[in-house]
Amino acid sequence: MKLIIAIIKPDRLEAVKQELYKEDINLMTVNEVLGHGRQMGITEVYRGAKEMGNLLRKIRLEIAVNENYVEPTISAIIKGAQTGEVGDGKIFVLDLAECVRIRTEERGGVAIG
Amino acid sequence: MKLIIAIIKPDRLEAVKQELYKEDINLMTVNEVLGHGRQMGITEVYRGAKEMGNLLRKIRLEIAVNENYVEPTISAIIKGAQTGEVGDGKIFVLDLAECVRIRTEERGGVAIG
Amino acid sequence: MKLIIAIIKPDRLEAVKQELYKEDINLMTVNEVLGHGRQMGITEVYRGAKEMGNLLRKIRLEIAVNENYVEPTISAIIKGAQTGEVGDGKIFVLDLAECVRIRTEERGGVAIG
Amino acid sequence: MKRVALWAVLLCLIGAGICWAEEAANQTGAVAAIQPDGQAKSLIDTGDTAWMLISIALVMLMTPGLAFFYGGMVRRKNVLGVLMQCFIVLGVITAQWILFGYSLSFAPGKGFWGGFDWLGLCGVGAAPFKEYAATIPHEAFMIFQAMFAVITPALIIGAFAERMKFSAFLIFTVLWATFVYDPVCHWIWGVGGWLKDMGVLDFAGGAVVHINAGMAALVTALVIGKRTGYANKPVSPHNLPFTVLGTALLWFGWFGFNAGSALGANGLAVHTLVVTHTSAAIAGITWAALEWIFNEKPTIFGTITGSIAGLATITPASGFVTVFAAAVIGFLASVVCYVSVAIVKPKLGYDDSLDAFGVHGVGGILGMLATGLFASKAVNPAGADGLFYGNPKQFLIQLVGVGVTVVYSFVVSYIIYKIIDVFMKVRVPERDETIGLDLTQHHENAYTILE
Amino acid sequence: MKRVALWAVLLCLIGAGICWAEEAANQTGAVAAIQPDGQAKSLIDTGDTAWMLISIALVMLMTPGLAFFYGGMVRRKNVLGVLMQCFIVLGVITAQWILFGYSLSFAPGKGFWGGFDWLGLCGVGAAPFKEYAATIPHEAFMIFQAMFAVITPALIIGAFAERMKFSAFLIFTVLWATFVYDPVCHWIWGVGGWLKDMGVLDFAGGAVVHINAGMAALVTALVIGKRTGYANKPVSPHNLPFTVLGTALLWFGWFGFNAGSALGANGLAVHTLVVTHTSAAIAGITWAALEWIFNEKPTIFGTITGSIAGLATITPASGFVTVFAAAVIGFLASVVCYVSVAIVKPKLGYDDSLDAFGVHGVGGILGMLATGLFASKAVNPAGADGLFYGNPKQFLIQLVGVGVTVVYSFVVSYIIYKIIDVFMKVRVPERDETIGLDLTQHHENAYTILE
Amino acid sequence: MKRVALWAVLLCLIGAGICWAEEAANQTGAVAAIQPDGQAKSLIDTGDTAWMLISIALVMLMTPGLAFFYGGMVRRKNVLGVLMQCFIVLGVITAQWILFGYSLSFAPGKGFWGGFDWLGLCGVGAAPFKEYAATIPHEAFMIFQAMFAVITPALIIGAFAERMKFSAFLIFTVLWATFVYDPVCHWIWGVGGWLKDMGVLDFAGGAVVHINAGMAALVTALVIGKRTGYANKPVSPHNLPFTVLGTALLWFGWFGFNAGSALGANGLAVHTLVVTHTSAAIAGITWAALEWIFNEKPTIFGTITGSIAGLATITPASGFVTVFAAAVIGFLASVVCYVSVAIVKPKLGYDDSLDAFGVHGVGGILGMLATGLFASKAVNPAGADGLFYGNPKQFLIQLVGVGVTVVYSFVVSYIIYKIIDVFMKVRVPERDETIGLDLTQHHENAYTILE
Ligand SMILES: Nc1ncnc2c1ncn2[C@@H]1O[C@H](COP(=O)(O)OP(=O)(O)O)[C@@H](O)[C@H]1O
Ligand SMILES: Nc1ncnc2c1ncn2[C@@H]1O[C@H](COP(=O)(O)OP(=O)(O)O)[C@@H](O)[C@H]1O
Ligand SMILES: Nc1ncnc2c1ncn2[C@@H]1O[C@H](COP(=O)(O)OP(=O)(O)O)[C@@H](O)[C@H]1O
Repeated sequence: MKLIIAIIKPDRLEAVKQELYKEDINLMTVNEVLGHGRQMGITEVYRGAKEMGNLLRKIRLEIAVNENYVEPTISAIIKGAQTGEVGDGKIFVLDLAECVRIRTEERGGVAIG
Repeated sequence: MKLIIAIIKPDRLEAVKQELYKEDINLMTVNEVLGHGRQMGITEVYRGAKEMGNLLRKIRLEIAVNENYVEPTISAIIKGAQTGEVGDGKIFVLDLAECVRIRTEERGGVAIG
Repeated sequence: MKLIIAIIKPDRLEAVKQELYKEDINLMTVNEVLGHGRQMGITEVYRGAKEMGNLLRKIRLEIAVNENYVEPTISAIIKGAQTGEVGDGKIFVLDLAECVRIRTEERGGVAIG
Repeated sequence: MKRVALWAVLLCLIGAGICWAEEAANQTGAVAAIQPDGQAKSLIDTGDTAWMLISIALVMLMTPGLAFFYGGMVRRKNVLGVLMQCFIVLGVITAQWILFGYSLSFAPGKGFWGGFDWLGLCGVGAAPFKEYAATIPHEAFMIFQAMFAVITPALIIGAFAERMKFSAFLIFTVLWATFVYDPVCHWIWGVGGWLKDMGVLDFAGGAVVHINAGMAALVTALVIGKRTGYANKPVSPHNLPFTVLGTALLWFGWFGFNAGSALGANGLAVHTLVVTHTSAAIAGITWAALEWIFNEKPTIFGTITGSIAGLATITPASGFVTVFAAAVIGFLASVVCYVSVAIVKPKLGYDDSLDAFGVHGVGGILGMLATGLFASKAVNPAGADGLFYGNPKQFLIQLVGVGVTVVYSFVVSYIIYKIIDVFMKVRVPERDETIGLDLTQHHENAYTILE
Repeated sequence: MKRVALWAVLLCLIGAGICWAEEAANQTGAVAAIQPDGQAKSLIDTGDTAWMLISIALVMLMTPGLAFFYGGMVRRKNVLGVLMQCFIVLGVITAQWILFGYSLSFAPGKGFWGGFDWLGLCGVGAAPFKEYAATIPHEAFMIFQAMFAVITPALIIGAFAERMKFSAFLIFTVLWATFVYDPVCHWIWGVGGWLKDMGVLDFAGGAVVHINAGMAALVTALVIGKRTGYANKPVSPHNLPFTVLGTALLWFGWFGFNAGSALGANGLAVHTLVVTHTSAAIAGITWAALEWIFNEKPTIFGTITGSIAGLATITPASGFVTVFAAAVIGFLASVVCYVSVAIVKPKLGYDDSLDAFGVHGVGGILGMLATGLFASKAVNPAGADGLFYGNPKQFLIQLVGVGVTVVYSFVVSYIIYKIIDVFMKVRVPERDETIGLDLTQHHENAYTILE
Repeated sequence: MKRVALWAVLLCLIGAGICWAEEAANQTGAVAAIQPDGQAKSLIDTGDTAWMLISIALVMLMTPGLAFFYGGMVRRKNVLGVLMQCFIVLGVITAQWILFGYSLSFAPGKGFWGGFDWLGLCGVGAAPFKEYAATIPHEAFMIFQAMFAVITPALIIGAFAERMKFSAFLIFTVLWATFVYDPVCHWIWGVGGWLKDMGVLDFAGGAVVHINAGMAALVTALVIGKRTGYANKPVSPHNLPFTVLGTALLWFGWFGFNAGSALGANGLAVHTLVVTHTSAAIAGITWAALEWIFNEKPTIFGTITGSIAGLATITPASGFVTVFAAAVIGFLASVVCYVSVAIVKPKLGYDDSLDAFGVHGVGGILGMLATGLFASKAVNPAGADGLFYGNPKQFLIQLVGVGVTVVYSFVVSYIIYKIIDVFMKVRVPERDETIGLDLTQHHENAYTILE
């Protein structure tokens, strides 16, 4: 089992979700984060005080999947999130030691989906 | 050492915290996330435009523990969060390679608690 | 590759960022979380109803790095975040199985930076 | 429930139509009603009318003000529920008032309600109705009072916030307005009202508005039961700045509420405004001081709660007492309401979510009694002297006024609640409560999280 | 664009200066203009003036109210863009109005615009100008109308929200005010206006304000194109409580807008207020009922949309119809606007982001026609009887008024848009739209995320 | 500190009681004071009174408006601290004003303060006090001025926001009101005030309100020191829409502030309103233009800052100048305040957190001097001609007025601060500043994060 973390641009969320659905990946956890990457921030100015805002809004997805779903998930995310511009984001894959469905107390691969 | 990530329903947070305290687990990091799971969302309507809101508010807990605390933590979370209905959430367990307490610079199992 | 998660005090974020820049670590993902630790919360009172607010605002950093950057990252975070008082936070290090840059589809260590 | 709502609206229109059709037939009424010249004009004072026009607007603004006052206090998932209840009251009670509420409340008559002469506003036009206000159009008095009729049921919302079904709320509100507000309003303010004839003093609505709503709040809080999970943990306000904003709008509007009740731009209106402002100010700092003593720190939530308590409490007294008395009343308002909200409520353990009873009910009772103590003919010759000015009888009269309103509102509110509960559960199912009223009752979210 | 803005301001000052210099030269004008005694004083009624003063303030507040009404509906990344557009309109159109807008609109004259006599407010002082308002200072009428001139272009913002370049917006607004608002305003309200002379009734701006802005909204929405990603997913309002707050301020301010248009504190003003409030209330509950029937649940967003529709629709009729008619108009307003917003718009597929056309344009047309049906001399002898009072001609006159405004605003707004689009793309680049107008157009963020 | 607060309140009540007891004894005073008939009535104009009533309400609303204007600018953790300071000022200064502030400021007298005749409002009733306002109740003038006395110390909050101890703030405010506001107010506005007798013109509070508060702001900002971490990074406003909302309420209220200072619903009030609105509008677009030139993009934060600068600057001149002059003053207001806020402040490096000095202090000075240039008897015969109308002396008089206020407020504010600092540190400990004032000073959170 793997835990896939993806940081994407906010406006790509809808597209990523659609691509994931196509691969039959429906379960995920989403939140808003601020990303500091290669992408240039936009200067903010408050009463003349300039600030180089280097933290940009991003969306963070967390998706736990069984091994055979890892590559489909990665390529679905890429398909939905890629614009070719700096700031498209990253995908991180971690080993998932265990997974438990709280409702049924099932464990392992069967609990993931 | 393990890093336990739990996605639970917002209204179960209080109960989960109480169960964790009973097991002497007091340290955790919490944030709000949106979850996409088997649970049906509730339709939202804005000036007649319907939207199947499939992202539901959830709470995400992150708890780093030593091995011997893993099972007590899992069962405490289940005890507090289980309602038996769809949407109760998941627990993910990851291997934790290292842990550092910033204040003392202690490392490993001793830094976790 | 490792994924480093750090929980720090909100007002230390700026300092931590500066220390990380010095070590040439520029990429990170940040969000706000609530932390439950050894630090005492501050009582809140609403129309006479007291509540021991035990969840304190913290900042969570997520930084993916190659092995040789792990120690520099940890010590930069410590340098920026340490005040010596309870509540300074923790650093968690996880093994990172894979990393993908969405824009270029590069993988592994090269995708991380 | 669904289609009922629309049919109700349509029926109202038809009902109203009949009245106006008649009117149109003999024409004259309408002409006299609105045309601003001839005899009607000579009676109307433009200065008084200008002040009433703006007072009407100010009191209208209080209902949205209340919506934010309450809305900021609930959890994020229920804020739209509160805003919706306040706005739908603004709509529904305006309709009720125009169709029959005004007539039931204010048409001269000695019965349970006022007469039926003014159904559909027949005969309510530009000519002043002297018994109520001699220098402004009758329509101005009517619509000014409409705003009172709107905000009163809206006050009750605080008691059952976060757990009442919207459809049940709607029915409760209309029945309550008709069977509680309208009669009590008639008794105390209407020509021919028995409490009015007995001499009960209630300048701007201590009994009619605050006790009335406060008792209904107590009943509903008791009957509907506590919010799920209430016992374990107090509910923190999701957006205190909104509550502060609501307070600002309420305070602002209250100048129209109280000083507007002088029904003219005269010395009494000015004095009422001064008295109102003084009570609010003193009550605010008193509550802050109490918190400082008993809870270590003064809070903004406490300060504004105190101000609202001061405003509610001074309401019945505002046209009858001196500035000094207002300061005392403001001080007492905070002390008594503080005890009721922070000490008595937790002890008794009922869940008056946003303290609609604890602030408005308690404040209203205190204010009505204080009127019996501090009222002075030197301030308002049209009023009476109170106990402290040598007239203990007035205090007894006020006691009667309070007693009647307390008992009547309590009992009838209870009956209305129970009847509705027979036909449809008034409380939302627990699952809906957990998810929140915004999504389950209205299919909306107040705030987006992503984007 | 950059320095142009500053130069424009400077130029304006110089232009204005010339006028005042002249004025100063022969002195008298200025004296008569402001000095509150002598003959001028005797004509001024303090009560009427008090009501106008506050009405001016109320209508001013509507533009910020609109800013919140619209601002709450857009995505978080665009809220400042909307607030900025509303506030800059407040600044720019005030300047335009003082310099030449008022003269173009209201100086007596039979041409395309009014005369040029009042450029730079020359001759507009404390003495009443009887043709417009006999009992208040001319300056009061001027600044009251300034607030109308401000909010009208601000209404259009809803159509192209979230995607128009700020500089293009600014130019569009000034040109639109000058070439659409000012002439139409003159035709319908100005001494010598041909539609006025023809007998078109528009009490407080159904055609001048709502149709005018609504048609411009339709055009711009069509020409600028849909928001990126609009097709896939409706955009949820980022902060509905702000939208509710905006509604509250709009409703409050609308009392000044409509009842202030009586230009005095008289029976007509009171009646207008009653009529306005009734329409808003009925329209709010009607929209809620429609949602309940067709979408399972009533929403606060729908209820307030209904109220705004009711307010916009009653505007032209408010000084001419009975309360009963107002209830009917409010009901129709919600039914018709509901259809236009929830059924027609999605079918036709244009992206009028915040329904500026669907609510204001449609409501304005409906209201103007309803005036032709329900107007009654019994209500306002200075008006006319409508179709239902035996005068079908008035309905035809109203049709002409509507038709002229619809066509003129549509065509000229289109031309203005297209001309600007030649010199600079009116729409922001897609990248800016994706990031949001706040950051790209104004270098600001509405809310902090951390800290 | 804790119990002191409550005792203070109690003491006040007793003090006040004595006065009213006396009053009650000889009765007559009170009767004449409030009864709206007999001779008193004949003097009172209902139109003027109506306008004063609403002006009072409008100016009251400015303090909450300011709370949101400032509250939106601070960090999330300090917003309640700001709201609390504003609301507690509303409470405490109202009490101070009624007890002795009004008498110190306005009771006729030639000394440091006014006389003591009006302590506890003795003798302040419904009969007009001709020297101040001949056609409205004396109580109306008193409470109108109370609102000025409230907002002035509230303005200072902007300077030391995010770091002052609440208890120290409270003591500072009361002392400052008594030893700075009350005397300066008397000198410039009170019967017998020496600056008034010298001929200083300050229509609605350029010196009394804005310079006074602005200088105190500068002192406190200098003495309390910069916010921790200020050097590294500007602080972004946590909720700009709140700041915009505050601006809207301030602008709205300012119509009462300035036009209400005409103390009647006359041509001068209308002209003052026009002038005020013009200055705000021009100043807003000027600031936007400056930003466009020097910072690439205009911002909403800049636009509203400009408008507030325009409002503050026109305040002393508003009843004395032409509309053209108002446009020039608005333009200069933004240019000068822009330089002071965006260029001078960072250079000098003091931390006037929310630019209370940079906008109000600087604007007030500019406005007072501009009055000496642009004032014209043609506009207001009760005023004087300025330099540009051939009377250079008036400019010198204004210079004296400015100089005296600047020096006096600066010095005495410094002394008050230092004295308090001896007894208790005025600044919160660094740990509290880091956590935020909401939690440490008030034990509250503005917003919930979960739920
Ligand atoms: N090494 C990293 N650790 C944590 N987050 C990262 C890392 N690299 C990128 N990110 C996240 O991904 C986002 C996009 O990265 P960026 O470098 O701007 O784009 P790209 O991948 O196109 O070069 C960043 O804003 C940040 O949130
Ligand atoms: N595979 C997964 N990856 C990431 N998050 C998940 C996954 N499965 C479930 N979740 C999270 O858990 C929440 C509850 O899951 P759901 O399927 O609704 O409930 P249940 O576990 O009772 O079937 C989801 O809303 C989502 O946030
Ligand atoms: N075992 C843990 N699991 C998850 N989060 C933790 C853990 N220990 C600490 N944290 C996070 O770190 C923050 C600081 O920890 P705390 O114990 O207060 O400080 P210190 O590290 O100085 O003892 C906590 O608020 C919490 O968010």
